[in-house]
Amino acid sequence: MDAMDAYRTMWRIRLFEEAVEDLYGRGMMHGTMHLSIGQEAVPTGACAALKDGDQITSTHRGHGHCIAKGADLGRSMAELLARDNGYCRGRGGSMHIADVATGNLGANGIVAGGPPIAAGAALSNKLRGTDQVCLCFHGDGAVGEGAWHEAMTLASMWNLPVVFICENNKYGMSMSSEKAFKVEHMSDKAAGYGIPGETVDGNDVEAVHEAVARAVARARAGEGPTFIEALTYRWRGHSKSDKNLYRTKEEIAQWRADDPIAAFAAVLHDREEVTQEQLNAVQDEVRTEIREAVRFGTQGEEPTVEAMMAGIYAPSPVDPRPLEARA
Amino acid sequence: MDAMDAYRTMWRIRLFEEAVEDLYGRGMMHGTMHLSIGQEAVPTGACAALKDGDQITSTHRGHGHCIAKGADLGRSMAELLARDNGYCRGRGGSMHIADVATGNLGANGIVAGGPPIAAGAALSNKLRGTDQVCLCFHGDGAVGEGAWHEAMTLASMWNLPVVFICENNKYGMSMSSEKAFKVEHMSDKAAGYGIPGETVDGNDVEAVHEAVARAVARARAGEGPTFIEALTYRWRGHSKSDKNLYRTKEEIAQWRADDPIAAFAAVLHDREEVTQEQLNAVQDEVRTEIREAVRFGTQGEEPTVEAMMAGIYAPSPVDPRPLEARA
Amino acid sequence: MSRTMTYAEAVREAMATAMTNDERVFLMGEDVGVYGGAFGVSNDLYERFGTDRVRDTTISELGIVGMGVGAALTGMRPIVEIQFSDFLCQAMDQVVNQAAKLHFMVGGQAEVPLVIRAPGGSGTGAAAQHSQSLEAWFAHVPGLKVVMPSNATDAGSLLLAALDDPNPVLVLEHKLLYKQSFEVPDEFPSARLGEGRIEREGSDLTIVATSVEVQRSVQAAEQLAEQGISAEVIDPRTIKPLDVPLILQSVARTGRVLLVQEAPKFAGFMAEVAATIAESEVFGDLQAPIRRLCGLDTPIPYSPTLEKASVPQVDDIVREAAALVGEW
Amino acid sequence: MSRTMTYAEAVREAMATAMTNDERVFLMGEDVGVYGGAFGVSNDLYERFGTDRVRDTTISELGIVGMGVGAALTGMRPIVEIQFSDFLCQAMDQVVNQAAKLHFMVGGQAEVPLVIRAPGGSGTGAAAQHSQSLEAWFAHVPGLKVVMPSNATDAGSLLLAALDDPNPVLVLEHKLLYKQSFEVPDEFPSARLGEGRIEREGSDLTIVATSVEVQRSVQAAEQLAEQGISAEVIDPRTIKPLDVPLILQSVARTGRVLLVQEAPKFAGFMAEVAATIAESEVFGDLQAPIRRLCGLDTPIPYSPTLEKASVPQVDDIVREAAALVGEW
Ligand SMILES: Cc1ncc(C[n+]2csc(CCOP(=O)(O)OP(=O)(O)O)c2C)c(N)n1
Ligand SMILES: Cc1ncc(C[n+]2csc(CCOP(=O)(O)OP(=O)(O)O)c2C)c(N)n1
Ligand SMILES: [Mg+2]
Ligand SMILES: [Mg+2]
Repeated sequence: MDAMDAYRTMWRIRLFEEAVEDLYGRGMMHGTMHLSIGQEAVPTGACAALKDGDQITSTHRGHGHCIAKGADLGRSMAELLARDNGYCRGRGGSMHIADVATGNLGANGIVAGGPPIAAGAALSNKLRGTDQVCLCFHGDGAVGEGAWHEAMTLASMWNLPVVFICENNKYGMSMSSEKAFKVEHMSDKAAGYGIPGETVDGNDVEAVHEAVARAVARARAGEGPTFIEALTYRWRGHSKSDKNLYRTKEEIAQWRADDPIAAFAAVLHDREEVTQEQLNAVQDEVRTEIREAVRFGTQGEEPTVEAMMAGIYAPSPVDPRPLEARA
Repeated sequence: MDAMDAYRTMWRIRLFEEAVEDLYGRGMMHGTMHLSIGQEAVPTGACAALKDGDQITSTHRGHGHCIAKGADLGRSMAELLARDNGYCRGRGGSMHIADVATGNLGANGIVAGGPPIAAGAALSNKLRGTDQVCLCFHGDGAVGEGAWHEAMTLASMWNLPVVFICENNKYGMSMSSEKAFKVEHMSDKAAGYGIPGETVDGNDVEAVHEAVARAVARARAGEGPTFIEALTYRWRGHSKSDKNLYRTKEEIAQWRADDPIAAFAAVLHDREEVTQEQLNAVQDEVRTEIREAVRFGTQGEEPTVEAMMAGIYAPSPVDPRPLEARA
Repeated sequence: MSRTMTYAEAVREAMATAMTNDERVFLMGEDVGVYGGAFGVSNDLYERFGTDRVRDTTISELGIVGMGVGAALTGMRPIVEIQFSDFLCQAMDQVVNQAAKLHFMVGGQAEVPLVIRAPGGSGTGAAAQHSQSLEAWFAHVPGLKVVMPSNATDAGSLLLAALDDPNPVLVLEHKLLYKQSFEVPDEFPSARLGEGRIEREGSDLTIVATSVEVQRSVQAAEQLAEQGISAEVIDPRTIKPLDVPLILQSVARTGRVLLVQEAPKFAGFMAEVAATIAESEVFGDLQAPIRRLCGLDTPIPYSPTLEKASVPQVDDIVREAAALVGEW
Repeated sequence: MSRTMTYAEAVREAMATAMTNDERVFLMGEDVGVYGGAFGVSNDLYERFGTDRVRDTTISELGIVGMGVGAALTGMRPIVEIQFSDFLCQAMDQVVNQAAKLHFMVGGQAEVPLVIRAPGGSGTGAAAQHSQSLEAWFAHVPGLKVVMPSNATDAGSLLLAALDDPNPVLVLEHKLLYKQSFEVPDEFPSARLGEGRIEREGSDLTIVATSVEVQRSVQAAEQLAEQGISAEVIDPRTIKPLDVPLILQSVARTGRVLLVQEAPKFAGFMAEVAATIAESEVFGDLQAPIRRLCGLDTPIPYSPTLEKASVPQVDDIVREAAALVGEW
């Protein structure tokens, strides 16, 4: 992992989401919003363990995964602004951003919608005889879904090249994962599927990276799936409707003090001897990128109903013929 | 557990199913057929740990559960014969036999259809403040379903009075559970839900009984669910369509040699000093009961379409009024 | 006497009333407790009734509907909230194969008095997986009843009626209505599942509409009145059982019918209404072909412009109704 | 040249052809390997193509359809077999919220060439959870295509067409047809999804029927011919997209239409066909009300007598058709 790249990625995520929050606040974006501010280290460290051609599946809280996997900020922002130059031409929005060409198989509005798809991509990798690996991001809450269980079961049975990364931010909406799942660590669940499980500090980008890199290497070597739990925290509410009644101000403050970006900046400064100026420069450059992305987005065209209606089905090689044309 | 009662129950199940097999063979019964011959010790030992008012949920392979929970043989046989005097008035058949009055909440044609319902009955027991316990029978194959996982998760979170009994007969249809689930014992999965798991010899009716009795006591004491794996074997094919290609003749022969009824007869004879005559008498009495059940069934009326159509909804306290009668 | 309350408040009040009057009633769902529900419907109920009766669950729709079935079978009257009706997809087995069929399959030995509440509909920018109107599926399932309240009074009355019914009832609420205020009588009038209502009387054509399209149709009818067209608006309130006599009587009178739903047209619920009319004795009274005005046959898009264009708005109803009356 | 084969054999041959010609095609499902599938459809395919391409899964319908989606997204052409179409309930999220919508939601960046095969229908004594005809649900989902082969040739041709399509296609086979033998041409003729067929020509009324009801309708037409009534029978073959022109053209010609399906009537697929006719330009050509003959609005019962009475049989079709022609 290139440390400065990772640092830049974390800022891209943070500032992208701050811009999104601002645009929503000013009524320039609509719909719902799930921000991952505070969780940047997980997608950053995890995606840095992938190589070109590897895939990810993402979640409703997916901006970070998307950016870490290399999505274009402008097309992402344009999508959130519901423009025709967005990744999904304004049809998908935040919960459906995908960049299939680069292996980002998509965010998902459905909790645990991704794990079976990730397992399927991994099966495809295996059948096609490539060494691609699929990385499946999901939340702690997703572990309650049957879909997650079925994906884990099938992936383990077939020893598929997939890595499940549980971003444990302590809550599925308001449900405490500690109360919901009677295990000390979510990673304790891996044993029930006969696969390795590991818990890492999800606010330590290097720790995430190392764990995921090991898991990806295992997967690439044909040794099957791994389940990684990354402990982190979302600073913002679940979405706009959240009044934060299920957690304390103190808890939030405590986790905010453990800012993954600041922590990594300190590491870079103290260990790698990166100067404060260099660090600031990254932040400034990213700020410019984000401003540019917003401009790209706001300048996009409105999508049209005609194009939308033409985009429900992929074109078939043969279409039904008019009655006259039939034998 | 009254040993002679248990012995009788096992014979009831065995001979009931042999009669069913015979009736099918002679074209007197239709539909599909899932026999549990060879597995009699599990429902017998398990249900003997229950008291009146306790509930069970059952499966597609449910004759044994049903009989062990105390169902009337005549009404059961009548149901399989699709008669109006059957438990379900000919509407349900083998896969839907229930005896709700005695707490048998029903067989289920859906693999893992039962576990969420069992958890719900257990929640109801808790909310109503009774000391009832619900016993949930399911197969090894059912563990692959998301429904099973969700039921386990919710039951464990809420510490509900439910006991999950996995009848591990080594296969879900043709899928080997050893190959499907990468754990040494299915009961190893319990830890992932933070509940106790135990594996017992499912062909030893006393071992099953003891394990289930402990679990029922835990549940009654408010200590939550237990997962019990009972190792057993189905002698017959999955259903009529089964050509037994996924298992060897030797394996079948070996398990048939471990006949749970014969084994228990030996225990009764050697330890309890029950004479061979007494044992034979039980078998003879049950044979008479079964003959009587078949007679009861074959003498039942054909169900009518009118009654069926009147039976889709339970009667509402208020019905829509004709137009004239409205304000 | 009447008062003003939102649709969400009406649902909440009906749940509170039911829980107060009947200790068998309880509520279970994702974030229905301290969070108050994704749309604030349950709000403070957990404080009033405690966490035993207002239960936060894991994200496990199949599991919680199944638990509702088990609890209903054994003497309780559960209300299960599904956060978005789209997630009924997760729970289909328990809704369709279990809840709906159990009474039948066991020959009447058991009842499943389970109420499932789930908000449907578009209009909030929630895109394709959070905006569907899936009522047609459930209307096709023998053993279920399906309710679609279009205003706060009905949201209360129909929920209470659903809780009084010994059968599984799916209550499809609408996200856009939750925050809307309505005039509501002091007590929710008692309702009967299967009785529709003439929302507005008229003589030139009959508009049958469901859920959020009812008020759009009424607004359209007001504009049509200015053009000299008198539109009758019918709200079936429950789509299963459907109040066929009410619809046929109106169509016999007006001779023209426009069917309005938010869901995509193809194989939607209004197809059933159209077919029922087309095969009935009022067929001969029709002075124009039956007309449906439905959502476009598309997943709901994210863009607000596209989203709005995807489902019938007031202007669309006015245009179609006018064309229908002008026709033939 | 032609030959005789069963419907199940036709499905198997089409799968074998596709797997031989296209290495991206593979089959996955419960017991599709050594067991040969619950209905013997895949039989020896695992021996011919190996366990990599004929994959036995755990009992996890949601998981395996989801894996099909993931594999389809990344360059494969999976066939997922669901043992009974009733178990699509378990997989609805992946079918409806994922497979059907993905191409749309990502703005066309991806395709989901996934084929799901599932047998529906009653007649085997399998009771309420193993006998449903759920096509109406899927017809209502934008983004899906839905195929219902009514004979062995179509079972082969339409499956191959489905595998050539870049969209998710649900193939609803019928349990009762599997073992039935048909005359089949040496090669499956190429088919287009969305083209129906006139199964039998006639002039007094049009019968539109799906799946197993097609042959029942043809048999009924033969009996009707003896009574001097000439019935045209149309098999839409794909219900989504639906061949509307074919149906309307026939109805315009005959002036009478009987719609026959096995599924319960209320909100079933034939409601859409009825509505389409009722709102079309052929409305004025109708000489009698549209008539539907459908399954009773009941879960499928176990008793063979009740089961048979629950869905349209040949005699029922004859009776309804004769009444329709006698009417007005
Ligand atoms: C099937 C389904 N059920 C419920 C929801 C509503 N929902 C969206 S996000 C969420 C919480 C998810 O929690 P978690 O998996 O921990 O992810 P986090 O939001 O914490 O990132 C819920 C309940 C949904 N989108 N899909
Ligand atoms: C949801 C669902 N999927 C598939 C089936 C078909 N099926 C019926 S029984 C069975 C095997 C069940 O295996 P297991 O749970 O081990 O029970 P056993 O038959 O061994 O008693 C299968 C696949 C079903 N009935 N329901
Ligand atoms: Mg979380
Ligand atoms: Mg088994």
